Amino acid sequence: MSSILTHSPALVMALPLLAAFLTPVVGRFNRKILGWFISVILGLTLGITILMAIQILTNGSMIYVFGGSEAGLTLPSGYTVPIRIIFHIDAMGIFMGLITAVVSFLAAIYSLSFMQKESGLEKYYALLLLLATGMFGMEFTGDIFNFFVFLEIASISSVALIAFRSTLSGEPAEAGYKYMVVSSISALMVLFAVGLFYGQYDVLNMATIASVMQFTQLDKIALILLVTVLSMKAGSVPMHMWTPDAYSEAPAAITMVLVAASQASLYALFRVSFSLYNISLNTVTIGWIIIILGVLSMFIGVTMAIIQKDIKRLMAYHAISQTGYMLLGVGVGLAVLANPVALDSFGIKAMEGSIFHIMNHAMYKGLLFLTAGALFYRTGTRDLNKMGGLANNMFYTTIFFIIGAAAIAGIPPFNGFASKLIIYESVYKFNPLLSIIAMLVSILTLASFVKVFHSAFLGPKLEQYKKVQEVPKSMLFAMATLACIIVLFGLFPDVIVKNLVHPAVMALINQTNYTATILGGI
Amino acid sequence: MIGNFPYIAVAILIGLGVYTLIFKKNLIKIAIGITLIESGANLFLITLGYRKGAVAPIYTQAPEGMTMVLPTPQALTLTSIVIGVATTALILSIAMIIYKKYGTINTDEVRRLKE
Amino acid sequence: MKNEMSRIVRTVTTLIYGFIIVYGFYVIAHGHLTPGGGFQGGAIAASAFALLVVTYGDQGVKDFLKKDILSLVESTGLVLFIAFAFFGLGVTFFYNFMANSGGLFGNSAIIGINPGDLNTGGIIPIMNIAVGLEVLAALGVIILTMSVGSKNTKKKENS
Amino acid sequence: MKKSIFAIALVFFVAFMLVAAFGMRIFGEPTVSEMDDYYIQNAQAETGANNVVTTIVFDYRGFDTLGEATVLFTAVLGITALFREAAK
Repeated sequence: MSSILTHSPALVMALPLLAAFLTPVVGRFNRKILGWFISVILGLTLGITILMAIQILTNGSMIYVFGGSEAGLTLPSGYTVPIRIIFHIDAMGIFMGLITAVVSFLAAIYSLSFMQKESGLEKYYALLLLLATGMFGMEFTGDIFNFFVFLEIASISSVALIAFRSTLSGEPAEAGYKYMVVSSISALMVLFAVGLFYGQYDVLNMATIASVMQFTQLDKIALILLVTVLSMKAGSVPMHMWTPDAYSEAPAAITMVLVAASQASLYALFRVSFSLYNISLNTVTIGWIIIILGVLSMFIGVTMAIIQKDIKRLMAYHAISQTGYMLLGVGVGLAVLANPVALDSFGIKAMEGSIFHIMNHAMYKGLLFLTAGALFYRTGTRDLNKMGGLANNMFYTTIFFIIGAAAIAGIPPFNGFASKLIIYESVYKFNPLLSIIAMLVSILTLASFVKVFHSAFLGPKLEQYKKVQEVPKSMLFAMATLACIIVLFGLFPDVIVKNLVHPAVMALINQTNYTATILGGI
Repeated sequence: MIGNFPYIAVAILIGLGVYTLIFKKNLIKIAIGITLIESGANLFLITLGYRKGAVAPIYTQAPEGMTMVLPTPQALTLTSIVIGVATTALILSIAMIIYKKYGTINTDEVRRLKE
Repeated sequence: MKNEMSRIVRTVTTLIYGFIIVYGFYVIAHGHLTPGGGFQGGAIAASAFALLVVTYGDQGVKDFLKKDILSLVESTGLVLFIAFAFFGLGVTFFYNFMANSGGLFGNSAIIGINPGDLNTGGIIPIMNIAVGLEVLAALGVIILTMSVGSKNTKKKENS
Repeated sequence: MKKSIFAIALVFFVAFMLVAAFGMRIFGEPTVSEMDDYYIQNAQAETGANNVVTTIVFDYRGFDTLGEATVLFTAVLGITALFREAAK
């Protein structure tokens, strides 16, 4: 048991990779068990991730040296610089890892019946596994070049999955093209930043760079490059054009995983600004830049969403506006990082709210996209004007939609409310105007989802949807688990915040602890 | 000034790549722009690893008494070149699919997803 | 429009494509001694496939380069690569357990400049071969798929 | 209008790159090279291979190469998925 735990970072990465390599071979023999084989593998990965989470939350962050003579030996004898690739998983990394594991497992279950009629299934499942591996790699790695490689794996597999349905019509190919251009530029700029760090400090490990950095002119350029490029990948406003196309053209289960993938780049943005640079740079300006990005994302996301008529594009714009909440919370935390008094009074609270919001957003946005997929699965259309009166014959999907819509709008018993409340309180202390804007956006979100609920579910039973019946069990199971998680987090938010979110925030804030685990306190 | 000529070449290459990316309308030209940026980034990585008057870091029949070049950038550039191949192959095949479905690869006509 | 090349090109290709593949495998096999390795050698061998596809068109090459065999070779290369990474799991993932261990590829090299002994390098030569196979087959599949794909896009144009 | 915004952004970006170019150390004189000296001195002893770059690619940073072979595998999957014939 303990040997599985020490090697768990490698297993979490290697298991889905091995399965992905075997999928084309397994798929050729018999297609039926393929879906189940993938779901079992992702279930195992989820299990290992939960094991790691318990281990990390009990006794500190976990290190794994790839190819080293011993899992924990980071520095070769007599050298102050690590020479191998080191996985450095702290509370924040495993927090994101849990989201990725849950979301990819449920996507595999959901696609068991959702993708039944599609051809080329083994390619779809292999790409889903590779997307999950890419996201795990981005969240767990402690090495910036390794982060670039896994960012590239996640981008290419999500492009291939977005363009998966391009055999039928041209739009998925165009959405895939747009996303490919965006992720190529961002990956190459990350590579340029890696070159800047390597050129000056001849080291690739993030903790070592953080301890050795002298904030020269080049480091500021690398910071600006990384912040712009990673917020572009996370879908914040000035560069959000790819999000609506990518989210609406991808199959529903993949859109859910894509939401978690853009949150992985958001995590990378936090990792760069907190663990790599921390108090050294004037955090006020960077904090305010992220706050402005957040407020813009919130506002433009929701105003664009109200005028949409395609259900998935509407939800995609809401995803942008919800990313704005996360940016707002962490921006406030970053802005006050320098003065400890403000940090303790509301800075940590704001960051807790926004990081908790990342988990909640992944859950209820995933549920909403799955319900949209269920509607598409039965009615074959995503256009709200054509839908109507589906509540009578798709009972469970309606219930799940109500839970998801209530959670996104921040209605009390659900998890959206819990994290938004923390953000409102703490941001109000920092600057009342920001939290008023946040509340206004939340009301607009509620308004647009009431419109969706009315046009898709209520109203008379339309004749062409007479024979529509409920979606198959595997899709219902995926949606039901998400709904339970949402309700569970909504009822006991403080349990989750105390022993899952708070350690994550602490892991982000104190950089000395981050560097000490690798360099042994040098 | 002479010391950082290679980096100026990198800046020009990346600038050209970004220029083609922003101003060109043809999908294939945008793919070429991305390859330009990619070669600029690779050139930047490789030029970081040079040591004046040093030899390739291979011990088989190496010349006597010579210092060796930094090996890590070569490993990093090898990885990023293969990634470049993969991204370019994928972008070009998506452009082919778009041409197959829309009959044109000019971004103005392809813009179906307007709103 | 017969898209095959002229007679000169075809005879030259039939002569040299074997040597290109052999040279590619030489670069793969000697990856840990001479400059090169899995990726470079695989790319050289895949250039022989590209040469064949260009001269004979993807229909003419159909019997020699079958796509499902190539994807099988690709999967075996990758599984071989990750299997040897798993074998090191006794110590850590990707641990070079065969280096300086006397067995296959186990001799320890003479430190400093030496003529190069093929039987050194632990798991590095095996991984070189695995990655060489993978890159060879992957680029082969890409060349074949894109050449087939680009052909019927022309039909769409005049329909 | 859009063209001029892009033009300004491009000029700003190239200026950005040139500042980075002039700020970087002189070509050919690496200021710090501790990690690479470790590779040059110890690669032969630890792995037995002569080509130091291949030892880095496959042994010291082997996980990068696994990730990168996966990138190629993903690209092949993506392309074959794009060009597959539609479901019957």
